[in-house]
Amino acid sequence: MTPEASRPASFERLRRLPIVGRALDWGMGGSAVSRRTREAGARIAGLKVTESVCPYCAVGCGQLVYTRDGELVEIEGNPRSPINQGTLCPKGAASRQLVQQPGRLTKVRYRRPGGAEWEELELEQAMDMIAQRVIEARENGWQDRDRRGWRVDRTLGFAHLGGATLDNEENYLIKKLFTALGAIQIENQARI
Amino acid sequence: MSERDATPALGTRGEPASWARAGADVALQRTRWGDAAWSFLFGRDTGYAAAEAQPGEVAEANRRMRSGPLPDPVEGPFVKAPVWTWEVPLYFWFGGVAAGSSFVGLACDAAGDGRSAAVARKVALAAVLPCPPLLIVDLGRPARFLNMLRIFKPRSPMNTGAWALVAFSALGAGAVAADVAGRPRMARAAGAANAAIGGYLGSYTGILLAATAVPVWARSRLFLGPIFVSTATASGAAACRLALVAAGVPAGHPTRTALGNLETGAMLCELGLAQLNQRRLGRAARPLHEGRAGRLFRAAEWMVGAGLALRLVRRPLGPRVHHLASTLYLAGGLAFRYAWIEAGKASARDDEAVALMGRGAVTRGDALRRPGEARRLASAARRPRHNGRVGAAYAETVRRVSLVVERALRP
Amino acid sequence: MPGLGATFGRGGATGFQQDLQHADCILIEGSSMAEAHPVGFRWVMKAKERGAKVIHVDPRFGRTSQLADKYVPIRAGSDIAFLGGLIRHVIETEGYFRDYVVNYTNAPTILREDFQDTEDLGGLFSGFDPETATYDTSTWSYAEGRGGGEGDAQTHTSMAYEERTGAGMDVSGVPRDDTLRHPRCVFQVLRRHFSRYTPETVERICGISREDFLEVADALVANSGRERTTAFCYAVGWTQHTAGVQIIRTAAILQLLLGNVGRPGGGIMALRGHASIQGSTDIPTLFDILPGYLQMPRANEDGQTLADYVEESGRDRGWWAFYETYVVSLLKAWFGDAATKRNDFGFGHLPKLTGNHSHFSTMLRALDGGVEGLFLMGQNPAVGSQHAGLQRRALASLKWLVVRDLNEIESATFWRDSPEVESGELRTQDVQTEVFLMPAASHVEKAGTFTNTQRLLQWRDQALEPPGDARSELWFMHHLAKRVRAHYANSRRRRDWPIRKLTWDYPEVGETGEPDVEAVAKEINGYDVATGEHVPAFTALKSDGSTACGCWIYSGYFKDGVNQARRRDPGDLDAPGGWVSPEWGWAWPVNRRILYNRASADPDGRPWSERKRYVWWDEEAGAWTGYDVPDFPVDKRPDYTAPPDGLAMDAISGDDPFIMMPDGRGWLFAPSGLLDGPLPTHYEPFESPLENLLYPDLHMNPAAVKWQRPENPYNPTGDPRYPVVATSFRLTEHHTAGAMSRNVPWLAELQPEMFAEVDPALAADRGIEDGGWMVIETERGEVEARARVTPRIRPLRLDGRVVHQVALPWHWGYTGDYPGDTTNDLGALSGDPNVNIQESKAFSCNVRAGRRARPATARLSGVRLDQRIGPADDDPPAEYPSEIT
Amino acid sequence: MSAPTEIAIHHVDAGRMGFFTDTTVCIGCKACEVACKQWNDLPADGSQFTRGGSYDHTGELSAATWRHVRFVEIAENGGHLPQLPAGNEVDVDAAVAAMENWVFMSDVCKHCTNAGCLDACPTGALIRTEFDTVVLQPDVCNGCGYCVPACPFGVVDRDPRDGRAAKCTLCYDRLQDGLEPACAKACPTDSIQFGPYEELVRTAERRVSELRRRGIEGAYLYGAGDATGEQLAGGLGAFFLLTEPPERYGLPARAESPVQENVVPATAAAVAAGVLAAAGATAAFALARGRR
Repeated sequence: MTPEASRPASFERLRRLPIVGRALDWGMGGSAVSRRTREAGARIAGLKVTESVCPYCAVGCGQLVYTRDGELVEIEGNPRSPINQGTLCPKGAASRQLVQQPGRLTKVRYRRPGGAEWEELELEQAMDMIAQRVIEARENGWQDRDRRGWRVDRTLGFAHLGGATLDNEENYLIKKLFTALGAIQIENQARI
Repeated sequence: MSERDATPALGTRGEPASWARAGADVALQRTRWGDAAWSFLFGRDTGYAAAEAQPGEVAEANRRMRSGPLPDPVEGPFVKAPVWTWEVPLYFWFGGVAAGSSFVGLACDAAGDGRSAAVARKVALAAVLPCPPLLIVDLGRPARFLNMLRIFKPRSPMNTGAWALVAFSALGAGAVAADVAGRPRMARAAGAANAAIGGYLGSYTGILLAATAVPVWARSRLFLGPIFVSTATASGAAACRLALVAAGVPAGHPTRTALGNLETGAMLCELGLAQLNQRRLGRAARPLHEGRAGRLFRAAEWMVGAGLALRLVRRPLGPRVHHLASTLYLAGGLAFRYAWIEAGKASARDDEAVALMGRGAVTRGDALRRPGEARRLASAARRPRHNGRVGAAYAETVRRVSLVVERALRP
Repeated sequence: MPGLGATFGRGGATGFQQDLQHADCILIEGSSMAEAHPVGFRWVMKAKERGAKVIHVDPRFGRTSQLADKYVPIRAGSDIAFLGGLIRHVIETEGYFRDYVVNYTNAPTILREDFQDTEDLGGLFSGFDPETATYDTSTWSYAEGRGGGEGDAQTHTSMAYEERTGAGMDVSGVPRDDTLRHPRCVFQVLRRHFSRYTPETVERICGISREDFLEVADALVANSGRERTTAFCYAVGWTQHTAGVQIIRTAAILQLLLGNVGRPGGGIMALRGHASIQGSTDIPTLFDILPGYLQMPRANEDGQTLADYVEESGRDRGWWAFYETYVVSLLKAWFGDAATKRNDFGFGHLPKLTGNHSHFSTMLRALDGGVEGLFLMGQNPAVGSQHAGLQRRALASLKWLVVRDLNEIESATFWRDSPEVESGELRTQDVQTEVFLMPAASHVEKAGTFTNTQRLLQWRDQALEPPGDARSELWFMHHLAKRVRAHYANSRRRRDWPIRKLTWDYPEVGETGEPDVEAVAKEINGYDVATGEHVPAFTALKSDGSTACGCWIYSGYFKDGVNQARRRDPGDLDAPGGWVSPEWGWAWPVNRRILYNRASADPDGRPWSERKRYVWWDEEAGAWTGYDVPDFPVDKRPDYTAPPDGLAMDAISGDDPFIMMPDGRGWLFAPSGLLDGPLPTHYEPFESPLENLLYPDLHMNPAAVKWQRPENPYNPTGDPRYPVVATSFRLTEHHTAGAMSRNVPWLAELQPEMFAEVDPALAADRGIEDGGWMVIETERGEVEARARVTPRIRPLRLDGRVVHQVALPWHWGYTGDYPGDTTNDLGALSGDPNVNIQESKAFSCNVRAGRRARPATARLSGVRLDQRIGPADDDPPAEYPSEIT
Repeated sequence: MSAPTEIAIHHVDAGRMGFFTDTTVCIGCKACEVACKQWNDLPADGSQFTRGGSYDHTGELSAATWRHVRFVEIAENGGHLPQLPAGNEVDVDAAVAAMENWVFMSDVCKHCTNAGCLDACPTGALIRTEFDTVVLQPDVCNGCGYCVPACPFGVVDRDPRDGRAAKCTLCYDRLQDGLEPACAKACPTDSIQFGPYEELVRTAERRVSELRRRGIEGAYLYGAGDATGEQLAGGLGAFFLLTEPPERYGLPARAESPVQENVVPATAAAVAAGVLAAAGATAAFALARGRR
C-alpha cells in the first residue's frame, strides 16, 4: 500500500488551522479551470481514420492516420498491429512531419543545362519532356546485338535507381515498363 | 552556428495542439484507458515483475540511494534558472521605496507631522505607479496581466503580492486624492491602511524568492523577508528624506533627522542580516561572491558603505553630503535587488549546490537533517474550496477579457 | 540474401520478429537492433524478460549493447573468424544437435574426391582462376552427383542466385554417411575447414578475449537443442562486406549445427533497413532478376529460347521444378494476348544481360558518358551511395536526370552546392545535366503494399490526396507509359514489339488519373486468362499460358479477389500459437511466418519438445498442422521416402524440411550457389590495416569485385598512413541518407550534426577533444565531423598490436538546415562477388584533429578522367570486362 | 492514500493516473520525445552538438520539449571517465573497463503530489485535474515565470518566443477520451508505462524486487514507494526506476514544493520584520522628536 502522502510540517500545521488554514486552499479549486479545459478532448475524436504502415525501416509498424476533411491531423501507432502494438520509434512518431515537412515539394522544378537556378514546370509539360527524353535516350543507347554479335535487344541509354520505400505495385510497374523498353540498368537500394 | 529556423511545421509556435474534439469517439484505439494496462509487453508470461516486494524493501532501497554523500560528478541541469529580466529587480526596488514611504507616512502621522506624511504618501504613490507597468512588461504575455487578479490564492506569494500591489496603489491614490481634496482624516486612514499593506508589499518579494527551488534563495528563507524589508525601509526613508528636502523642509527638522536615522539604521540592519545569512549559507553562498551577482553585491555594499561613511563625516562637510548618502542608499538598494536576482540565476545553474541541497548538505544547519528523521504530518483529505458560481464566473470573465485584450493588442 | 538462400533455400528472414520472444538466447551481430529497429527490439526485450540471454557483438558499444546481457567488442570485418570459431567449438565439444544435423542437413553427404579446401590451398578453394579471379565450382559438388552452378562470374553476379541454388543440379544417388565419420562427408570437411579457428586465433584476429568467446559459445550451446532455441539477428553490419554473403553463411551453418532453423525462437532474423526493401527484391528493380527471383535472360551465342532458359535456370527436384510455369505466367502478365506458345510467349524480346549492370557499373558508365538519362525515385546516391563523390561526378555527366522525392535532396542539387562545385572542379554553368525534380507522394497519400523484414506484405490505405503536383510513382510510371506507348503505337520495328504489346490497361481513378492500384495488384497476384478470376496461389499457375502472374511468390496475396495483405486481425495473442497472428497481413510464401517449419518437428513428425511445439504431423487427419502454414506439402507423410528417380516435389522425402533445395536439406556445405566458396573463410576486409593471419598470401576475398580506376583508388593493405579501422553505422534518430529525417525538424534536432565516435586513447594521441572537430581521411576524400570521444568505442589488442576503430554515422549531406559531411565520400567502390554489395562496414582510414582544409572530395579533383569513352553511335560499350579483376 | 486536496476538476470515475518510467528497459530511442512533440504540436527548438552529451543534444526539458531522454556514460566506481594516455601502448583493459554503465532516462514532468509550480502560479493557469495530474492551461497563463524557479525538478520553462510557460500535461486531452498519453503509447519497449497510479506503484515495487533478486542491487524507485515523510514532493505522479544515484540523472535526492516548504517560515520572518520595521520607524521618529 502506498504510504500516506505528507507535506512540509509548517505548511501542514498552518493548513490545519480553522479559517486561515482553509484560506491556503483558496484559488486551487474549480474556479481556476477555464472553459477550454473543461471541454478538452482528444483532437482525433470523431475523425476519419485510415490504417497505414510506417515508411521508414523494415519492421513494418502499423500506423493510424487521422484526417479531417482530407487534411492530415495525426499519425500514431496502430494498437491492433501484432508487430508494434501501437508503439513507434522516433522516426515513425515523426512521420506526420515527414508528410507535412517544411520543404515539401509540390511543384515540378526544372534545371536547364548549365542553369544556375530552378525553374517551375507544369506537371503535364514535365511529363511530356521526360517521355521525349526517354524515347531519345532509348534510341541512342539501343543495341540489337553486342560486340560479339549476340542478340541483346536492349538499351543502355537510360538507367533507374529506386529507393526501397516504393510500394511493391510501383516497383512492378517500373520493372515492367522499363524492361519492355529494353532498359536493363534498373537498380535499387537493396544493393546499396 | 547561426540560429536555425525553428518555425514549427504545424500549428502555432508555443500554442499547444488543439484540445478540441471533433466528434464523439476515437476510432481504432483502445479507448476508456484500455491502453492503461501497465504493459502489453511484459505480461504475466515474463519475469518482468515476478518477485513480490517485501515490506519496506523498496523504501529501504530508495533510502539507500538517496542518502549518503553526493556522487561525483553530478549530471545537471537540475533546476531552471529564473527567467526574470531587469524589470523585476527594478520593480522590487520601486515597491520597496513605496512600502518604505508608507511606513514613513504612518510614522509621520503618528508623530504629528501631517505635512511630511502627505509628502511621504505622494512619494509612496509615485513609487508605486511604475510598479504595475514594470510587472506587466516582465510578463511573457503582457496583454494578459489581468489574469493576475483572476483568482485569490493565498499560498502563492506572487498572487497575494499582485493583490497587495493593487490595494496599495488604490489606497495610495485614494490617500493622495484625499490629501489634495483636503480630507486629512481620510488620507491618514488610507495611509495607515497602506502602511499595513506596505509591510507586505515590501517583504513579499523576499517571500516570493524564498519559495523557490533556487538554493541561495530557498536557503535564505528566514532572511530574505527581513532583508527586503530593511532595504525597503531604508530606501523609502531615503526617498522621503530627499523628497522632504526638495519640498523645502529645513535641515534639522525632526522628521529629516528621524528619516536620516531610519535609513541608516535600516541599512545597517540589512548589511548585518546579509552578512549573517552569507555565513550560514555555506556552499550555497557562492553566487553571492562570484560572477555578476558577486560584483553587484560588492557594488551595493560599497555604495551603502560610502553612504554610511558620508553620514559619519556629515558634520564637517555639511548636510548636502547627507543627500548624497541618501542617494547612495537608494542606488545601493537597487543594486542589492539586482544582485539577489542575479545570484538566484547563478545559483540555479550551480548544479552541485542544487544537488547538495537535495542531499540536505548545502547549508551548515542542513547537515544535521537527514531525510526520514523529521516525521511529517499526514495531510487530512479535504476537498478544495470552490469559490462558487460567482468566483468561477469572475475567473472566466477575467480570462476572456484577457484574451480579448491580447487579441486587440496583437499586431 | 544468398547467404541464407544458399543454405536454406530462400533468401528471406527465416522467422518473424514477434517470434523472437520465444528465443532462449539471442545473438545480435552485424546490427545495432535497438538503434536501427527499435520496435523490432521490443521482442528481444520481451525474450530477455522471459529469461533469454541477449548477446551483442559489435565494434561499437551502442544502445543495443547497453541492453544486452553480454557485450562483446569485435574488430569490424572479422566476423567470420568469430563465427567460425564458434562452429569449431560446437563441433569439437559435440555441442551440436545431432539428430537435427544428421537428418536435416547435408552433413552426412559425401563430397567429390577432388575438392580441395582453403586449408590445402592457402586460402583458396579448388577451381580458382587467378586470371579472372573467379571460381570454377564444379569440384565443389557432391560425390557421384552432377554439379550445378557452372558458368562464368557474369551469369552469377546476381542476387537472383539466392533463389536458384542448385540450378541444374542432380543429387540422385549421392552417397551419405549418417555416422558422420567418412573423411569426405560434409561434416568432416567442415570440421577440418574450421580446425584452426581456435579461441586463441579468434582473439588474435577479432580482439575477442578467450573468456568472452567461451561465454558466448557456452550460451549458444546451452540454449540450443530439443528444449531450447537460439535466434540470430543481423543487418547490414554483416552484408556490407566483400565477404558479406559468407558472413551470413557462417551464421547459417552455425544455426543448422545447433538445430535452430525452422523452429520457434530460432532462425536467422535478417533485419532490413527500408520499409519495402524485401519487396524491392521480391518484385525487383534490380538488373539481374525478374519478379519472383526469376533470372534475367543472358545473351547467348545461339540466341536463347524459352526452353533453353528454363533448362539452364530451373531444376528437376524441389520447388524450382516449376520454373517454366512462373516465367510463362509472367510473360502472359506482361504481353497478354500477344504472348503465345508459338512466339515463346515473347521471351525472345526481353532485353538480355551480358555483364554487370549493377548500380556501380552503371554509374561508372555514366561517368564515362555512356548513360544519357537516370531516374532516381526516392534515392539519393549523392549522399547514400558508396564513393558519393564519384556518384556526384557521374550525375554531372548525365544528359538528363529525373529525381522524384519529397524534398530537394542532394542528388537534385549537386550542380549547385556539392563539394565538387565548392572546390571548383565542377562549375555550375558547365554542368550540362538537365534536372527534373518531381514532387512525390508520401506513404499516406497512396495505397499499396510494403513487404517488411519478415516477408510480410501489409497494405496501406490511402488517407489523403498528395499536395499540389505531387504524385505517386504508380501515377508517374502509368502516365509515362501512356506517352511512350503512344509514341510507339504504330511502330513496326522488332525492338518496339514489347512496348507495343505490353498490357497496360489499368483503369484510372480520381481527378488526377491515378491508376487503380488494385488492378496492378491483381496482375501481380495472377489471374486466369480466360475468366479473369484471381488465382488462389502459385500452385494454380499453369505453364501453358492459361494463367498470368506478375510475381509468382506473391501469388495469393489477392486470393479470391480479397486483399489478403489488408487483413487486420491480430487474433488472440495469448492463445496457444497466438503470437503467429496469421490473419494479420500476408507473408510470402503462402502466408508462412516461419520458413522450413517442418524442421520444428522431429523426423517422425512429432515436435522436438512440447516447449518448442510449432508444426507437427497429425496422424488422424493425415496432415501437417500447427500454428503456422506448414512449409511442406501438407499431406506428405513424414515416413514418405522419395524414389531415386523422383522429380519435382516427389523427390523430397517426408523428413526433408528444406523443400527449396534439391536434396531437401539445409546446406552446411554449399556445392553451388556461391561464387566465393562452398564454405566461409576468414578474409580480411578489402581495406584493412592488418594482414590476414590465416592466409598471409591472400589477404582478402579473392573473388571480390574491384573497380580499378584512377577515380576509385584503394587504400593499400597495411598502409601505415591508414592505421585506423572505420565502420559506419545508423542512428535511431535518422534514416539512411537523411532525406527522410534531416528535413524533419523533430528528428534533426535530436542528432543535429555529423560526428564520429573515437576512443579516448586515440583521441588523446591525436589531440582530438570531445565536441571538437576531427577529420577522417581515405584515398577518396576527407570528411570532418564532431568528435564524440567515448569509452564506448574501444581499442582492441590484436596479435600484440593495438588497433583503434572509429564509428561514423552516415546520415548527413550538404543541403538543408542540418548539413554535415557525408561518410560515403570516404568509401570506395567494391563488391561482394555474389551480390555486388560494397564494403562500407570496415575500411581503413586515418583521423586527425581539426577541420578539413578543402572540400571533402577535392583530393580526387586532380585525377584525369582519361578513360572517358563517349558513346559511339553504332557500337555502344556493352560491358566492362576489364573492370572485374 | 489521501487525495491531494487541490483537485480542481471532479469526476466520479477518475482516479490518479501516472507514469512509471523504467530505465532498465529503456533503449534510448527518443520515441517519447518525438511522440510528445507530435501530439502536442511542439516545435523543434533546435539544438547543437553538445560536448560531453553522449547522444543527448536537446539537453533538458523545456517549453517545447516535454519529454527528454538523458544519456549518461558512467565511469567505473562512479568517478570521471579517465583520460587515457596517448600512444599505442595503451592499457586496453583499462579503456574497456573505464565505462561501467550507460544510462538512458526519459525525463518528464513529475506531476508531484505537492507541486511547486501549482502552488506558485498566481493566475490559476496551473491546476490539478481529476487524474491528479498538474496541467498548465495555456489560455490562462500570462507568462509571469514564477513557476519556473518554483519547480524543484527544473521541468517548467517559459518559451522565450511565445512568452508562456509550458510543460507536460500527461496528455490531459487524450485522457479525456480514454487514450494513453502519446509518449507511453509510442514507447517501443514499454519503458514508459501508464496506468492507474496504485497499480503502477505495485508493479514498480515488484519490478524493483525482481531486479534486486537478479543482482541489480542499485535498483530503486525515484518518487514512489517511500516511507511517509521521505517522499519526494509528497510522492511523484510520474516516477522512475533508476539504478544510479539520482544526481546522475539530474534529479535531486530530496525535493519538496518550495512554496509549501518555505512560504510559512519566510512569511513569518517577513511579517516579524515588517512589524519591527514599523516599530523602528516609530522609534526613530520618537527619538528624533525627543532629541529635539
